[in-house]
Amino acid sequence: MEIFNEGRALAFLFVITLTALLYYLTEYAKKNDVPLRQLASFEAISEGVGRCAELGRPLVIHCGQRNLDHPEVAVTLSALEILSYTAKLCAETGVRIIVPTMLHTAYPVQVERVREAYMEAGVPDAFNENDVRFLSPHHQVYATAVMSIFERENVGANIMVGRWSGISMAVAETSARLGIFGVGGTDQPDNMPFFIPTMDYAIIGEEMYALGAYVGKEPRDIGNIFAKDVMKLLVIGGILLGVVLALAGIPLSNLMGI
Amino acid sequence: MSVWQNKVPGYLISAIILILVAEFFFPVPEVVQSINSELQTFTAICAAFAMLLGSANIMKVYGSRVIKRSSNWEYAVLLLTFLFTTIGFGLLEGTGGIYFKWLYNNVQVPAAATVYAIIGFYVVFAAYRAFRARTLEASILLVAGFLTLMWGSSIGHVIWPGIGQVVPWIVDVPNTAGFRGYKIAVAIATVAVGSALFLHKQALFQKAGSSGEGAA
Amino acid sequence: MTFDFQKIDRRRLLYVIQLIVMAVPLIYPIAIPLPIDKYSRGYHEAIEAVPDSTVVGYCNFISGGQWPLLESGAKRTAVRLWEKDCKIIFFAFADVGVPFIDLIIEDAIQIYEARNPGETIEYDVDYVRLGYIAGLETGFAEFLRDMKGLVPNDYFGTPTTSLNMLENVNTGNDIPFMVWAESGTPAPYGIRQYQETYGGTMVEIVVGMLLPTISVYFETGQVAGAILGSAGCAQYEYLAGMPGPALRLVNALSLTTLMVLIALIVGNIEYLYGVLKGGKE
Amino acid sequence: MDLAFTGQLVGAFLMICVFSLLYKENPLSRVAEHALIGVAAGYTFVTNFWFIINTGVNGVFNGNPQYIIALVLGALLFTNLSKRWSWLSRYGLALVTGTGVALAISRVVLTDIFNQMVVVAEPFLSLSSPVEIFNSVLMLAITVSVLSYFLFTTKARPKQMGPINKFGRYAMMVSFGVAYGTTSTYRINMAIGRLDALLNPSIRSYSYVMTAVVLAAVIYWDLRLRKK
Repeated sequence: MEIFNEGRALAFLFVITLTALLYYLTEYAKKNDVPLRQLASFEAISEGVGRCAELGRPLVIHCGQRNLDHPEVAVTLSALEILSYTAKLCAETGVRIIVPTMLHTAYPVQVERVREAYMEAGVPDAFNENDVRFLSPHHQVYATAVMSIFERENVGANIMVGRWSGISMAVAETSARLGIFGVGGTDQPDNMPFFIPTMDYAIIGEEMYALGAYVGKEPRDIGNIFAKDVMKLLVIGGILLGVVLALAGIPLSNLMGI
Repeated sequence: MSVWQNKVPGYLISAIILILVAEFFFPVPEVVQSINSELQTFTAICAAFAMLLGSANIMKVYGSRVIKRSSNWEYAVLLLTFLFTTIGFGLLEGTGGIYFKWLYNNVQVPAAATVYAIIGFYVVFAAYRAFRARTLEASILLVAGFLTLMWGSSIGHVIWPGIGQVVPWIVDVPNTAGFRGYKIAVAIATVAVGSALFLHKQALFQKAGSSGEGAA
Repeated sequence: MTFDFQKIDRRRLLYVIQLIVMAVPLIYPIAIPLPIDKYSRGYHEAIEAVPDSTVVGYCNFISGGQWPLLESGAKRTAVRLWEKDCKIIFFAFADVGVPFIDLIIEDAIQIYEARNPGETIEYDVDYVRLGYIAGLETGFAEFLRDMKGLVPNDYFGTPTTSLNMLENVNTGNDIPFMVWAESGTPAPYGIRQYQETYGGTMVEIVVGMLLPTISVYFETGQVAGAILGSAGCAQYEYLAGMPGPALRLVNALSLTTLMVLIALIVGNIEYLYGVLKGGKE
Repeated sequence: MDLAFTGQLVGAFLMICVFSLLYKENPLSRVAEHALIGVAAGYTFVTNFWFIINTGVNGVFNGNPQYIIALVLGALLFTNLSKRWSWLSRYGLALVTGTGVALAISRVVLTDIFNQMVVVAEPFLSLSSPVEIFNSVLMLAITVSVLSYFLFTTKARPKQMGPINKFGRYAMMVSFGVAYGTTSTYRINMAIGRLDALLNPSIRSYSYVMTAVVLAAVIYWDLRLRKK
């Protein structure tokens, strides 16, 4: 009997390596300092909260369009970390935070995250449950509703994290048109171009996941970033090795068993 | 209490990840396969409940607007009327009912599609106002976008026939390669989040680090 | 405040111009040259190459907003296949796709009868409808393995085992040609499950945005051809010799795209002019 | 007037109301918006309700008693409406999230990592023309530099890599440009599709009248608001 399903041994090795690295590099980060490069969007969030505090306007943050039961849930989890961080900053500075959402599975989690941030900041009573709003699971309806929140509530900053599809254009453009300070992006390429001109700070691709870790600054987050960096270097190495092998006439796919 | 609140749900996640991932990599006994298939049905049912919760929340949010007579509460009444009418027909007639389908086809479909269509108008205005060659990066984006748009319009081919050769090259070579790097990075991050959840090093319900490691 | 008004007015002015640019070609037909791309040509050639009386699978995902963009190609494909005496099996893996199958069939029959006076299209002879099938990729794999087992009854409740047209059809091997009409997200699983496993010919009807996805499979030959958005529909209308509504849509698209290009140029000239003059914007 | 024609007219009216957003947000666009959210929420409720009944509840009575677990976990999600018991909803969410993450891990490694590595490397097996060499080398350079752009620790990404990262960022801008082109075309196409539905010969004259009425009303409201 085979040990692995056909063509999946190397993939298993990949997952195991990444998991092991995650574990050991977290331990490493507990004892050692791992400096991270600057990430403009990270500083931009506190800048946005600061602006809202100065102007006395509310801040809007939304966690994108991927539900927790979707295979691509990872991006939403990062978005939730950013939500916690932002909510805490808002609670500390007395900025009203509005969290519109279209994610029926993440909605309860979002309520908990914001409630917890207010508790940590020592102002549990300032938390208004109605400011975490499930607007609609339908993209288009959500876009209209968010656009009217922008116009009616005199919003000061708009933070768009998580996965975004077509409506990002409408939401981001409306926020830019109203002069709302914008930080945002998406992890998939097709709608990224609309964030680059409309947002004050664009979050490009994997930066979204990294940002989720930057806001935590816990060893586990640093370890996570470090482990991914090592994996990326391994993949780059793998590609270069593949090129050398190809020049020698050996296809990489044979070697990988796919 | 905190064990049941944090630890157990966390272990549940790890167990589910372990059993589903195992089926992908290893030849597993049939009993595991059938457990996995059941798990996916369970998830579908659970997700349906979450959708109901979402609708209930809409009722709650707009209902409280009516009760408190907050601004624009009249629209909330309208919304709730449509909501309960739809639910009424849907429960009485089933999803194939004439009136239920009428509401879906003649209210939701046209209105929702039009909200999408409005984006088509923003595109032109954004082209005029937002897409400017402020930096070298923006200029590159602009030129590539301009050529792709020109290629998509039959008039573009009349203005410059060479567009038929240039754009396919851009699409096939630099574009594909750029996306590839981008995709690999995101894919690695996806696996990492999964592994972190499995190891309880990623928070789901609470902020990272708020209850130390091991919080799910 | 005055600055604000200026901004808003310019915006509205652009909307009005855009509305006119879009609407005029929809109301009054105009002639703009239409280049034929390799995807539509491949699509047309693949359909013309289908042997007479072949059993064809037709899976529809098109719905809602994408419908006006793709309906023309979706219907004309069915007409052209019927003209070759093909037997079409309609089904859907998205529940929203089901009501639109009605529209495809009704209109295709009308076009067919207008083109071929005296001939008719009959249920269970020229086509059958299987309705909605759950399960996406796993569902499709099972569908191709044992169709009648997975779908015991057709859309109207008749047992599939009693349908004459399906008498000798039960697996992917019995369906040599597949039309895959998608709308939004690409579903390479169709290719994976049908083309890679059973080796039949596959053509796709998709929105133009999916060009990068489709081109990958087109180059490898896994997809024989594709209708890409309303432009593709217009090209197919021309290739198949069945004029229709897509031409006016694609003309409107061409003109509006031209407007976007002009907006990009004007916006940037204004910006550069401002920079040269030393102002901010 | 039959049901279908009335439907077409109602649909057209709502479309025009939504289009009036282009002028300004106004009472009519709000009517359309709230009607849409109402029906959409109702539709979601109904379809999922019947799904739970048909798959879950019927399943329990027809040989799948284990579905009772799913029903209980699902029902527990509603504890989220209470502060005290909301932690009970974590069990349902754990199921949903665990399944999602697991499916992602299995799928992504092969399709988005390994296959992508292979397509970068394998063109080097058979390089026949200068164009092919150029294209393959360019693709390799872009893929690697974009990937290195996404390195975040300074240990993995020393300062000397600056130019490579910059090249990666520029290359990504080309991709974003192409995405901008194709996505914009699609959006415009959607707008044209809606307009074509409004200009459908069977309701065209009604559309004109309704557009005039809605526009007049919207401008009237706008002027009144400005006076205030």
